[in-house]
Amino acid sequence: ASTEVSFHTKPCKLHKLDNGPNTSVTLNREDALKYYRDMQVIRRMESAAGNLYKEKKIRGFCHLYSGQEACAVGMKAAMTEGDAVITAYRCHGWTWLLGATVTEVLAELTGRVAGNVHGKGGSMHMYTKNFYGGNGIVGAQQPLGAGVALAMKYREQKNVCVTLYGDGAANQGQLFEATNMAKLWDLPVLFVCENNGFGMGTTAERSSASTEYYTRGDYVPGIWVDGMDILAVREATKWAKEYCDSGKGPLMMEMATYRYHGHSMSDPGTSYRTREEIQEVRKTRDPITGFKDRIITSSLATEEELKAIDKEVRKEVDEALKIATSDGVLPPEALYADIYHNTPAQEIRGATIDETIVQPF
Amino acid sequence: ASTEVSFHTKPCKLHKLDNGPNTSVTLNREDALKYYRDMQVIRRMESAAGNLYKEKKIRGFCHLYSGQEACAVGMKAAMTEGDAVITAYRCHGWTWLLGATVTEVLAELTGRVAGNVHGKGGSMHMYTKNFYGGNGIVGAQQPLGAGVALAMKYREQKNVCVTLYGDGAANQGQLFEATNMAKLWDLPVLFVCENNGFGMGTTAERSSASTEYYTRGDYVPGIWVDGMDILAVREATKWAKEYCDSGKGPLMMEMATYRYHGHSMSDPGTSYRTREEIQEVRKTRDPITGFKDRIITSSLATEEELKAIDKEVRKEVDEALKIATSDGVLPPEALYADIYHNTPAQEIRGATIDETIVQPF
Amino acid sequence: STMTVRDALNQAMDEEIKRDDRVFLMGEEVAQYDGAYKISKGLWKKHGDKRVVDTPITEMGFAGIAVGAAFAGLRPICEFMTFNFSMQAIDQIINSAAKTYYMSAGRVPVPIVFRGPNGAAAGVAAQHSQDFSAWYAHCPGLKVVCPYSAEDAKGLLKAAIRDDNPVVFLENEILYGQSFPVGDEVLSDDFVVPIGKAKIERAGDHVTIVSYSRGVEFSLEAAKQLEAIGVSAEVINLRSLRPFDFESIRQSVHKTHHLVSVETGWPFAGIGSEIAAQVMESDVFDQLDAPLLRVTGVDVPMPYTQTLEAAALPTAEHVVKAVKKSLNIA
Amino acid sequence: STMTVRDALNQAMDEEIKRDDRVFLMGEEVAQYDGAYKISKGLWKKHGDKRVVDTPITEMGFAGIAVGAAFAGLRPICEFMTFNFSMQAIDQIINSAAKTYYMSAGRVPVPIVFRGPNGAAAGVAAQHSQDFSAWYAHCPGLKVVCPYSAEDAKGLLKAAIRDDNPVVFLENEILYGQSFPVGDEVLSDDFVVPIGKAKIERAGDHVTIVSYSRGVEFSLEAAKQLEAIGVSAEVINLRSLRPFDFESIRQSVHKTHHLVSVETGWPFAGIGSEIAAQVMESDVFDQLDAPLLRVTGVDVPMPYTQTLEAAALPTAEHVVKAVKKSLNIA
Ligand SMILES: Cc1ncc(C[n+]2csc(CCOP(=O)(O)OP(=O)(O)O)c2C)c(N)n1
Ligand SMILES: Cc1ncc(C[n+]2csc(CCOP(=O)(O)OP(=O)(O)O)c2C)c(N)n1
Ligand SMILES: [Mg+2]
Ligand SMILES: [Mg+2]
Repeated sequence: ASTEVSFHTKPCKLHKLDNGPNTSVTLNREDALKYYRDMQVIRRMESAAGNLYKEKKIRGFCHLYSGQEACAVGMKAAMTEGDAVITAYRCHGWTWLLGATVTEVLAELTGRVAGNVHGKGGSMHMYTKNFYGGNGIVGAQQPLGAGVALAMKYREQKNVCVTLYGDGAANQGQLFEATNMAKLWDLPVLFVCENNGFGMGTTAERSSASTEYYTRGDYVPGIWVDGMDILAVREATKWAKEYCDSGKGPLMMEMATYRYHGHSMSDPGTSYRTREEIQEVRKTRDPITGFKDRIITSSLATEEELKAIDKEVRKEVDEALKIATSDGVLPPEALYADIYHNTPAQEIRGATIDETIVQPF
Repeated sequence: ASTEVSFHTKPCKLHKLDNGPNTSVTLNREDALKYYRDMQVIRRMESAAGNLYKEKKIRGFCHLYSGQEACAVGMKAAMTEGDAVITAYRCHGWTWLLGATVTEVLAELTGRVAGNVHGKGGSMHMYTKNFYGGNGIVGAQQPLGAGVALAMKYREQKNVCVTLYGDGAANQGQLFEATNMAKLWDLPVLFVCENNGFGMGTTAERSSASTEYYTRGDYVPGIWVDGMDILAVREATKWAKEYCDSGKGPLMMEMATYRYHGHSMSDPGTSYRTREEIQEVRKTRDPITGFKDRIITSSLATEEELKAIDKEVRKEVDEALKIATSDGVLPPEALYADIYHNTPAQEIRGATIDETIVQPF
Repeated sequence: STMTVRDALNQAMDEEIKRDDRVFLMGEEVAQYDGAYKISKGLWKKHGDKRVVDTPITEMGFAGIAVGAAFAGLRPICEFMTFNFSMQAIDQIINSAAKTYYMSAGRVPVPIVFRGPNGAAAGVAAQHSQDFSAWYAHCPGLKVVCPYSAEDAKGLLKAAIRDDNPVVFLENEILYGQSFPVGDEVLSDDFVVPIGKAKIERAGDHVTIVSYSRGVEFSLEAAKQLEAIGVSAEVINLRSLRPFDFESIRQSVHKTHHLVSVETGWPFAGIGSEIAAQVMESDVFDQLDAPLLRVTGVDVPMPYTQTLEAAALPTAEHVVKAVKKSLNIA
Repeated sequence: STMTVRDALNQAMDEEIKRDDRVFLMGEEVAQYDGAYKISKGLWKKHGDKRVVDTPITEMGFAGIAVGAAFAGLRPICEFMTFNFSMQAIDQIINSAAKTYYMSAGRVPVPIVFRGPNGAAAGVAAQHSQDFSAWYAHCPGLKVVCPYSAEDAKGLLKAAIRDDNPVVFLENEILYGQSFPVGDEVLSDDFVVPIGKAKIERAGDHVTIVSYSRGVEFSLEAAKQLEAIGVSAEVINLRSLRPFDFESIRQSVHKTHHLVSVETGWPFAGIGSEIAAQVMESDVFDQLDAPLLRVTGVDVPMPYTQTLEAAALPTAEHVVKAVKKSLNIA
């Protein structure tokens, strides 16, 4: 087996930049296996979530990340200690990548105590150290991410805040406002548009007068990245981090990717695109299949090794599933907890005056 | 005396455009006198307002337009029947240009019945046919103006909505959102940034990561116009209207101009710029003095004729002043009126339950 | 016959778009996708791009555009996918829509409807479950309408669209799929329910239960349970919060002498609070044999997990309990 | 000695910025211009660019940035030039700041203060005169503080900055310039007034007048006028609306048996409404010899012209009138 191999990635398109990330990237065996595994965990975990939803064990919304794995895993691979991430509601994969277990993610979806936030947040609201959610309001995370970056600069950390949003969210005025301040103050923020082609049932073309999302920071430089190629993503993110570290302020990144499922599980996702389109992407551009082929062909790993990983991943997810469907739920008193931090117990009014309760903790 | 003369204007800077307005413009005598008069009325009216404020006859805010007259008068000169205007709180000049009398403007400032809205709106809230205010919330007028343009397109009118905002307001996310929709739907809206160099005490450079406001529609074409030259403004606006009329959708315009007074009358306006800077602009770039010189030099008008106009204008403003300081105020019942249109009289609660009143009209 | 609230809303818009060529619908996913909750199903196919307009996800912008269009004489129906997202646009609703008629001393009417689901749906957690009734009802210049049944939905939405003022029209996602019996008149394309009048959903003698939107469901359920124990409850469906029909409450309490308010929103400075104050400041106070009791949402952000979510919302049982307390029966 | 509210707020921020290097102030014109209302006068000169930050006019954006910085462990003071402009940012205040601690089951505290003048200033008309007390107080997850005097302003702002939760701090532009006597302890840089406790501004026996912010001024004026006719009024300054110190009201009414609420905001679902409801639902109800009466702003958008503006707001005379009605004296 090889230990390190070079690959070529699609070149990044550049906006207001003279040069961009390398198109020649190297990959070692250890990383190859790790990236493969990480993407598979997310894929499997999301499939499990989809099934739980169909079994009505997940309520409300359930936005799956399947198809977009290379974006998260590739960016994470380039992140360093102290870097932060914030995204919208499509957050399961990121929550796991930033330190939660599969059990914590799935149990959050089923609303159990073992969940990342014990069932209080559900699909859209999960958090870990340096991961600021899971935000349900389209666009709100854009200035929030810039704010996290402000804190980094304030503390003179050499870190970035990866601030993710979709092609639909890219039209939110908050992005324009946050970009302006990020540039005025040279905040170390990467504004990353995961362009999966649709905002719910609306194609990018119908929501955005310009779909060149990497240019939409206007005076802020940007790069377009093949978001289906984890190596392109990793390389671009490394480059972007260096850009920020050198004090140049924010950078826009567009990750060209695709979402396999409907917007949320209740959307069949086939009224605004054809089944064939989805199949075509799965066949020709799938981030996991593509990567698998590459690492096998280049002898970084064998089919068997990857199968072993698949098996391991399946087991991990299955075990998580068990807990996610059997664990208990928070006791009723928890309804009244977590309203205020470091505050003496308050009286909280219930549905009637007689159900008023002094906060339990 | 000449009857028509050609002048050269500073060329417009262009963004995403191959050609722009002519730099050679013609002016006839009639228009020359009218523009001069219009600019003088605004200048005098604003001076009167400034004095009323100092005499404490105007309350709250009072944002003067002095220095920016060429923008409004030049744009108005290019407008045609049915075109609409919306602006922010710096609206006295526009209100007058779009049909209100000087009396109506000044009496509104002093809160009298003769005021444009009988004292209900004050300095920031005046309206006439096709003039949608006078809006106190920075940026709110940007989508509102696009909405007026939507109505024009809906009704298949060949008109534009001139939507004005300042260099400070240019950073509002609402502009980004409105621009996107205006472009998606090809709305006939001119987004006009009156760049007077400051948003309150903040220079354009400190509020805006890019101060090239005519480019900040990104994918929407834009032109930079010398906003101190009424002929440049008129020509550019004519050209812009043709652009919209041809169905191409929105256009950004930046008018480079200057504000002589403080932001509002309570701001001395000298802590963030020098008195010399203001004097320098007054001496070298004043829109009225400049225009006056031009039309005298080119024999379109004589010094005496202009003096006669000045006198007439002074008289008009003085007479308006008289009414504005002597007219009555609305009766107390008016407090309860104008809440709902075409609605049966409602009970409106007063400061106590016993002052609850059935709406008088 | 019966009709769902969803169909009633759809019919109301369909008829009004047809009736008045100034009326159009705009919002996220309202056209080609038939609406996130399918309220506008079929309308785009039928009325086309001009009358049913998909917008980008930019609430402040498209609400502002809608208000501007209303300034200029159109009659937009501006859908928020849910009212939670109206917070991004609320400045345009309050400062531009609600205040302009007053500021302009009547020169600029603003005929516009802001509509969409309000309050808690199922399992959507804190950011997607807020109830904005009290906020909007607080503000003069708006009319605030809150339908419960299919009849309400159709008649009040048509009234709202025909109204020359900004109307905030608060629907409820959980009610969308519910069927209600409707009389033939409701099917007519001239069926309009006037804004500002409450409806006695059920007459009764012993206690007045006043509610709106989904609270009416709990109240009616409670009334049934109460009937079983010999308590005759009158249930008032407010239908609109501004104007507020206190007169209907007054008349009812003159008969029943007991009053319970029911809402799903947060208690503090809510609709029940306002009823309490109006009771205090009127002759209703002297008519009461027991103080008003409120049934409300619990004073916490909405949790996700089902048990806690259920515990965060009022139920018929709470209403029964409050009524019993008011009547001092075990 | 005496101190203006402006100086009190300035001192509070100055001291807290010095005390804790995570505290910083951001907002429009707060730095180089010394604040639109000069509340931050001298702070930029003294503490520099990092601690006192001028923002562009983009409320939603900078409020979001401030909240994000709080997520990440800083302690921002986010100034709105006036709270009217907080409507553009209110989604960030409610959905991002107020709900995150709950949604995250306590993982992400959000220590941030949103402050600025709230309610009517003089002559600024409808879009610049809204009072947001009831809106913010409606929402769990926030603390809502409303100082009246210089003592309040200093002690409560310091408490708010030190608080680990999102605090909405509602000032009043007309009070900024007013001087109040202050004890020496107020001048100390450790003077903190705990959030959640009301203050008896004036003890009395015959009637309880409960108010906050500028309403306290009218209430105290009224109390003086009432004294002249032999009525001894107790005036309660709420100081905070969430948490809400109903206990202080309860105790007072147990003594006085009469209650009047005073606020400058709109009446419908306001703070007075909530007091009415809490009275009804507690033993205070039985203590009352007359129903609660509200004194509020008039239920209209704010007009510009002076006479109407004055008529749109409550005065000491209204308070006197309400008290007399409550006590049934001519
Ligand atoms: C302010 C706001 N408006 C609307 C919604 C409803 N909504 C949730 S996700 C979504 C589509 C977002 O699309 P995009 O940004 O492309 O992200 P993707 O779902 O493709 O990841 C919409 C309209 C919301 N949550 N918040
Ligand atoms: C949303 C909002 N934020 C803040 C303000 C306060 N404010 C009024 S005018 C102004 C400055 C605007 O500057 P600019 O857009 O350049 O217009 P100019 O005053 O120069 O005409 C500010 C901050 C406001 N009215 N609305
Ligand atoms: Mg998308
Ligand atoms: Mg300016």
